[in-house]
Amino acid sequence: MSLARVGRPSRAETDTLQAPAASGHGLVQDEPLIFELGGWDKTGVDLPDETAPLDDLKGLTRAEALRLPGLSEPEAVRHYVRLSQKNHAIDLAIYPLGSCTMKHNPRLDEKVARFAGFADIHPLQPVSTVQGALALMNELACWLTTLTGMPAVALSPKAGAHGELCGLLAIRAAHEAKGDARKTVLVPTSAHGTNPATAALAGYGVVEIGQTDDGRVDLADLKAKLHDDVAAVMVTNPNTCGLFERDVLEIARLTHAAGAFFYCDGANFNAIVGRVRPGDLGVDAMHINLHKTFSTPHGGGGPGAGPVVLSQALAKHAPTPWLVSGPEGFSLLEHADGDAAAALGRMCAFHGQMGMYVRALAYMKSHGADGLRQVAEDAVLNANYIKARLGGALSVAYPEGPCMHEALFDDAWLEDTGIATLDFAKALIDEGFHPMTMYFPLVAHGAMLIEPTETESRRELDRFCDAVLRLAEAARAHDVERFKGAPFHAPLRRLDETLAARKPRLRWTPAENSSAD
Amino acid sequence: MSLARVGRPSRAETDTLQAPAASGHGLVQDEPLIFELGGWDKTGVDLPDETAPLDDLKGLTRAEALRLPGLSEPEAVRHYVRLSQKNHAIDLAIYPLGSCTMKHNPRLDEKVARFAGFADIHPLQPVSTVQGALALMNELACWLTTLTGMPAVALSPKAGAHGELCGLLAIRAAHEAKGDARKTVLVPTSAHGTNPATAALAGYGVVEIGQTDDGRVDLADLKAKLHDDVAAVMVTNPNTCGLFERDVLEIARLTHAAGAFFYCDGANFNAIVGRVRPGDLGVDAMHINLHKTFSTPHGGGGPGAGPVVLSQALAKHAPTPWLVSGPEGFSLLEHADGDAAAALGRMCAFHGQMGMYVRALAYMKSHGADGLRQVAEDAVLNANYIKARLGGALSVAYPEGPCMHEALFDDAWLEDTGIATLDFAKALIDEGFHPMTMYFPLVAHGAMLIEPTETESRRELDRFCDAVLRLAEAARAHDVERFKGAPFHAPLRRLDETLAARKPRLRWTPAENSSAD
Amino acid sequence: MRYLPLTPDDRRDMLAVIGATDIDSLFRDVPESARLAGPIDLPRHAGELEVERDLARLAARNRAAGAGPFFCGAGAYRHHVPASVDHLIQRSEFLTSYTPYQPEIAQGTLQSLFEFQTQVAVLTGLSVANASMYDGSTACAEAVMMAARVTRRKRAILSGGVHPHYDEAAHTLAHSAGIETVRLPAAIDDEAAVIEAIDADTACVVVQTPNLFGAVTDVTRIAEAARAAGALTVVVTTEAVAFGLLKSPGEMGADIAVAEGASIGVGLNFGGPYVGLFACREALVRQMPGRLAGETVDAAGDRGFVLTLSTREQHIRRDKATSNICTNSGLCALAFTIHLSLLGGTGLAKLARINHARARRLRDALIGIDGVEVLTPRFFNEFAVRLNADAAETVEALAARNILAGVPVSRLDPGAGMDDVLLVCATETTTDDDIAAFAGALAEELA
Amino acid sequence: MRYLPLTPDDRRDMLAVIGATDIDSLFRDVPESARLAGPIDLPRHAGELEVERDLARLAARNRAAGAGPFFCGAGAYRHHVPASVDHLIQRSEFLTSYTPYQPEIAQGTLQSLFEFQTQVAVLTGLSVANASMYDGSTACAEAVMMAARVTRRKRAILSGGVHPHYDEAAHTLAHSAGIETVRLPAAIDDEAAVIEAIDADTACVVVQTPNLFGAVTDVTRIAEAARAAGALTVVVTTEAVAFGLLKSPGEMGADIAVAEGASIGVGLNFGGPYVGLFACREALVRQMPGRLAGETVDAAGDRGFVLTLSTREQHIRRDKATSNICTNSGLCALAFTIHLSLLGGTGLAKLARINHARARRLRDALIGIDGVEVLTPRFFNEFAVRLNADAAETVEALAARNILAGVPVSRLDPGAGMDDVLLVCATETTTDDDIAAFAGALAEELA
Ligand SMILES: Cc1ncc(COP(=O)(O)O)c(C=O)c1O
Ligand SMILES: Cc1ncc(COP(=O)(O)O)c(C=O)c1O
Repeated sequence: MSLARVGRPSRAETDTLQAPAASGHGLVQDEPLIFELGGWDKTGVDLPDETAPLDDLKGLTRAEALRLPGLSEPEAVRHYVRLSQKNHAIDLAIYPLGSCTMKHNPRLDEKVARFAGFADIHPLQPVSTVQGALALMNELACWLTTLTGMPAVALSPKAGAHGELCGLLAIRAAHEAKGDARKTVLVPTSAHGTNPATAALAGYGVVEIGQTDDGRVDLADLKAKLHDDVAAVMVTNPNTCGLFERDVLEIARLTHAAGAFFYCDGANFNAIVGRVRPGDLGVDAMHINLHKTFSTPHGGGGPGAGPVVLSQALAKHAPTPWLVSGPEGFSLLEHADGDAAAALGRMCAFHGQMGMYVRALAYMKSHGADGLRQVAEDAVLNANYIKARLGGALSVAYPEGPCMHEALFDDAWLEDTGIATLDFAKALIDEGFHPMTMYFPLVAHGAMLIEPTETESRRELDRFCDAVLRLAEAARAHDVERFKGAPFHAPLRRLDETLAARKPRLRWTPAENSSAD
Repeated sequence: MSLARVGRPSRAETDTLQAPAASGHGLVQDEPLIFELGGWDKTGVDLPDETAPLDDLKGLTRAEALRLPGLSEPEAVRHYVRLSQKNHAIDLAIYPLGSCTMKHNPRLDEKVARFAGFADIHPLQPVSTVQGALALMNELACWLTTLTGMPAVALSPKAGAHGELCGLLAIRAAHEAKGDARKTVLVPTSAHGTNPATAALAGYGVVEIGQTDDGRVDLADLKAKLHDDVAAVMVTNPNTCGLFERDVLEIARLTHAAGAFFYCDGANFNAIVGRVRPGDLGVDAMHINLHKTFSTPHGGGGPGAGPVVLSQALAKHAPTPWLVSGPEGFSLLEHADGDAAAALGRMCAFHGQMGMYVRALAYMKSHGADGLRQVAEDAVLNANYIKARLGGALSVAYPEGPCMHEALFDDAWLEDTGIATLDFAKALIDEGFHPMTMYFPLVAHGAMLIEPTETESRRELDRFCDAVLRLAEAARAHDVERFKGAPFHAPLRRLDETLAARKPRLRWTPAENSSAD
Repeated sequence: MRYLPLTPDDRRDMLAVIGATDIDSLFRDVPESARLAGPIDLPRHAGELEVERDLARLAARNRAAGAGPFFCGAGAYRHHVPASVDHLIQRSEFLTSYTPYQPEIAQGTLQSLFEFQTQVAVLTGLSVANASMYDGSTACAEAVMMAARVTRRKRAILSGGVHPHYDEAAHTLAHSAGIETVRLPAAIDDEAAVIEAIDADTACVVVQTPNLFGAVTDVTRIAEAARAAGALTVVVTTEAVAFGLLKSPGEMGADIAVAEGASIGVGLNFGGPYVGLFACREALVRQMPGRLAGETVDAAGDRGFVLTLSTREQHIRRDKATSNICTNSGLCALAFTIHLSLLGGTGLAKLARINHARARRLRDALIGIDGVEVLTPRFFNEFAVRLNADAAETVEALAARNILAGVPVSRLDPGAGMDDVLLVCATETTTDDDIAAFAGALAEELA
Repeated sequence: MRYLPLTPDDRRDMLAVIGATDIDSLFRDVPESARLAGPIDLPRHAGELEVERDLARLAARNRAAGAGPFFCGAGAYRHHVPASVDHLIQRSEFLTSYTPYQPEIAQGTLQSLFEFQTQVAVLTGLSVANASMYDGSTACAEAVMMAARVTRRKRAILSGGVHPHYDEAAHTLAHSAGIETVRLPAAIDDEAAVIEAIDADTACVVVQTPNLFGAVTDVTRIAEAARAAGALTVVVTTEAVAFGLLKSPGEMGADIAVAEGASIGVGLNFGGPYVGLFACREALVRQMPGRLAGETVDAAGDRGFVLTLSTREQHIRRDKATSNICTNSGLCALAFTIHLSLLGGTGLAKLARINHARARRLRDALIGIDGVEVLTPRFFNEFAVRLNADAAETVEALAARNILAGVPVSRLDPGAGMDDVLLVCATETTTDDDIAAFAGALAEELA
């Protein structure tokens, strides 16, 4: 493997007629970058020949033509269809990433989100012309507050982490309103990386809370660290070990007693939706990843949406815009004055992720209260089933008691095999499966975190468990090659991530330039 | 390979929990039949609980429950997404089937065909409520007659073969109207199978016309066979050797002189659209495969549409419905009386393939007269380019002069290699390409017929030609195994078609039964 | 032009490779008199935005079925199709693939056709089904031709309950092959007349259930009479959802069952594309028209599917083929199969009962109106009513009130003397509000 | 329920495998007081048909932009997106995949992100771009934070031409981290004031072009002044189509460029989801927020792509990360990339010129109306006009006539004292008829 190959297509590409072109085999096509397809003067969009003089813009226009390739429509379609086939997807098989809630994405939701009445409206049209959109937001808010048992919700955060930020900023605003400038947020070791990152972004110092042997917040440690500089305690519940925080009421009580607020990371709400209301647990703020629990598609990394439900104490600090209902219909308070004078500010331009609201509402209405409760039950049932089927062969991190929506294993069982969690996971690819989450949460050594979700059939769970068990047998039989070299059957072999980081190539550059480095 | 495996999944499938389930590797999933997924009591459609007594239908209802499996939506989506990935498609790579005109299918056309105003209207709504649909049909008719230079068009035929039938029935009606019951249709040897089949279906005897050494209709043979029992001469132009019938005007003259009609198979209209009007060639009837020239998607075997343009002499025999325009807008003559008294009857229920009309019209409007002319030019250019690039290595069936939209090779060049056309074609699959049409037309020995269409880029043509040339070299080097065993890299190895025909299994049956045979 | 990848440079270079001076030289085989010098007199190319706007304007001039109360049936039925169906059939690999001639890289299409064939066979209660026909009417016409081939007889008897378009399509096709089709007078129930008409020259009887008037018919006695006379029985169904509730053609003794499948997965589409279902007894399979997917194994012994028994077909047998059909209705068959795989037997049965329940509610709402007489005693989701007025005029009057009230028989069969008869239909998409609006408006119109 | 594959039998059998008596026992860690006995008081499950109808009713209560003349911009622009873009992003493999943590089976997403990063870098004229932010406003806020990290200074100066929502989002985020944001008074051109405001504590200046008032600004002099003071220059663009015509931020000396990318590939969506573009000079890359796709090789030496430099990110660096962003706007980035791959540089340049031409036509139509004064001298596709009336009221009056006339400045910045100023915009979707209808109605309203 020579470094010199980086920056050029893996097979020779030239412009001369007779040179061997990149190809493929069977149904798999090799596919160069768009910049290597030769479309420097092409376009795949027909536009009218219409220009005006540019006299108004003298000195303000580009000096040189934009060097971006274009492709005719057939070429562009083929390029992206070919690329797409190199992806795993929930529509292909189980996507057992822990803490990610990769569940089925109904196509009904895609369809309704594309109604012109939702997709083709402008955020700053007169509110009189978007009453249906505001009614939809109101209905979504009603579902979210009812399901969580909380009095208010801020819809606008654009993802889970943005929701965390919104929650912490509301907490900050509440403290500040009382003239109480606290500086610390407590976060358990097992927390998702966004929790400490958000706390830091919101200007707080982060102090970690320890964990008990059974995978929960260590109450003693919490008590020890809770003092009057603590603005908030951030706990994920169910937590990232897939366990319900049994002492959640006590955590809330202690937190409130210390004058702090209880932030709950609701990324794992799927495990309890319809069965437990966070409002009954003493939560002050909780974000909900609509792209997890309420199934808006992950899209290879977003967009998502992260509405935050808020307790009475925090509600008045919700960011603008506020949706208010009056005799003439719905309207928006878009500025932090009047009724919204205590608002923490604005999380983003406009009103948040409308496209996600439509999908999430369609999903909720489809399930209804009964279906959502079943969601939680089936999600938990599926996770416990996986834990039961794999428990004998792998080592369960916290074997005692049931798990919630995900099952956590560590790498104790791999000891002496010479095989690491990473190798095991990559070998799963060769069996036709996407690996589980690895090395997270940090509290379990060589963690493997498996979240099946409720939309996996028993047949698929068995297929998956069978594959894991087959591999576990091979691992015990010291069939090391099968693991170290894996994957062998994916579109690419194992990728060199170290090289990528050591010598970052973050954009395509013309070959002339690349030969220079 | 034991016959006993037929009828059962290729890997064991059982219902017990621990048995190894079917799996896959990398991104490829094995996928059983829907009947093997265990959904006998499931459904993926939520319907209200609402029934009425069945007293009215006593004795008329099913005795037993319908034994059809259902799947939850996640399972069904996954099943068909997995299956889809086992297909080649024009969106993946060139689809060089000769005489099939596999070109890019614009997604705009799919979008507009789904407008509720087209997709959600009933064929028997009052015509006052479907004026837009009738206007669209009228506009399509206008484009088709203008492009072909013919006075009339019957839109309703549902595919090319149905259009052929419509044309021959119009010819029959015209003869019968003159009391002239002719019994024979002349068809060249190189004709597509639908031509003789249609003639027979229309009640005619079929007589073959020979072909000259340069791949055209043998005028002498035509003259010899043209007598007063000949109802029609059916010629494909450009023909299935990819050649333009140079003597087309003479063919038309002779045909008319014999009192017969000149039917032109217009499946290959793509080669000449915008550059040549069949009406200028003396044609009396010609079907147009909207799913070829005008790009409505083939969909794995339809639906298509086969409108037939008709000369003045045949126009009055066009099948119902007739679209007529009057002061109050458009209306339909749906019965063979009044103005439509001479109509040949009705080809099908309702008004034909509306969904295809919308797509084809969107395609035509997008190209315009200038774009369509360019279509023909690029289609012909691409075919000649392939012929030029491959001509040296393969044997061109009719080397003299340019070809039109497709290039025909025979298997002379494979002599002594021990490799047949079929083997060569299957080996192409391993190179990432779909084979060309094989063994058609019958006039070329071991024919390989390649139609690239105008929507292939030069890059893709080169990729394809490079692969063919690589293989040709391997064939000359007697690398027989590579061919006889091919394909090796497809989802399945070569399939046993003989077995399928000898012992037809045309539906799934439960394992209990299948073990009986 | 956005769909054309070649650049002017490509064209120039490629001509050079070919050794041609210009593009015209490649067209030199075209007689000079027929070579057009420039573009034809039609509009020039247009961008997506313009084309989409243009077609949107046309679409807006149609009253979509979903835009108000809607009661049309008569061979085309409005049902809800799950969004996932339309999504899946638009996948490139299904939408933009050809007839699966290369089975090694077409298992997606082939396996789903095999599933389709099995589903159709189960629905119709017959042993084998093909991979689809254009639509129900052409399937019916082909069934008549097939019966004539099987029996070597030249006369088909069609019940007066057969959809007139089906009759005309069968007549048009059969006529030229010298096969006579005899349609009995339009009638809600003509079992006796059909049995009466069967004789030793009869190739087949064609009976529809539910028929044009919505009447559900037990074909058993007709099939027995036909069998006794050496004739085949062809059962036609235009509303495939009815298979969820009613006796199957096979159960009633049919030799061939044909149906319009558009109710499942496809949609109204102003009449097309649709999908014809075609099933028959096993013994007749070699006389069947159309493509067949069959099971086999590959070189490694793994199960796979191929197109088979193609010696029946035009591309092999040419003028001796069982039909000239080539392109059929593959993608609609796929939509049918996906929708039915979602429904399952349970779901289809439930859907059928809902349809029946709504049609009963419609009947109950109309039956009390002065000037309305319900004619069809036993129906599935559609029935005929006699009005005290011209049905076509009534339909026009209601259309002006944004109610699409059904199909007047006179539109399909002007000679039937049924100008006052209207066919009305209700499905799961029909709401109680729709029914109330219709009944109210109809009562006013007829008053 | 149609989305839940488990059957009652499955549930029973699986509980047995687990060794649990019932489902409740799996929830035993939940405090008893918080266990709900039955479903929450919300509607029960509903079929697709009902849900679709329900949402269609809500959608129908909004005036779609395409349903009549439309001139709104102010940070969200209506452009035509080719149908193939929406088709491709709906492919299962893109739509239903996760963040590409397993690169061997995520090359589709990773390669397209690498293409996206390259396109954004070229458009902005900077060396590197990340794999997307939530939207333009949050990208802008992150740019301010990044500038503070890079310069270790705590004050950002925002031009009065910056979109007020962007200012507020930046202020909200920066405030809690102790970073001050100073927005200059709303102004069409405040180059001098910006330069004036820069001092030794300035972490960055934030300048928007085209700015809120549509004014195209050459940032060069500001960037020079900032550089001289050791501050960074952040250039904001809310209308990405402008990159096709105007000088790039990099060309003008920007250190960081952020933009709203929704104009390309995404659509209006009532404000979200959108896609934030974020690019900077190479030297700053390790302070950049967000994901980065990078090139590498696999074990066989073949080129491939991975997420890289993740030591900047929350999942590795936790409270030391450059940002807390995790889920970003991947699918919108893909839509952006596909649309831009279709357009190419040539197409985007042409599109930009058409936008400019239409906006000029709009100006020419409005300029002659009594009571209208055009305020923005040099604009791209949007400009400000002063009316002889309250702009918000005028907009309401025109909305009642089915014309969406633009955005009143008072809606965004009520304190600016610009109640009579209206922002109007034209794009390639604006027709001459639209413009004539608007001009005619506006003249009547103002008369
Ligand atoms: C537990 C937890 N918290 C927070 C987040 C962040 O959510 P988002 O990615 O939507 O910003 C995630 C997402 O992976 C998570 O799993
Ligand atoms: C030359 C020719 N004629 C006729 C046909 C039949 O057309 P269709 O398949 O639309 O019935 C074809 C289709 O393959 C063809 O290639």
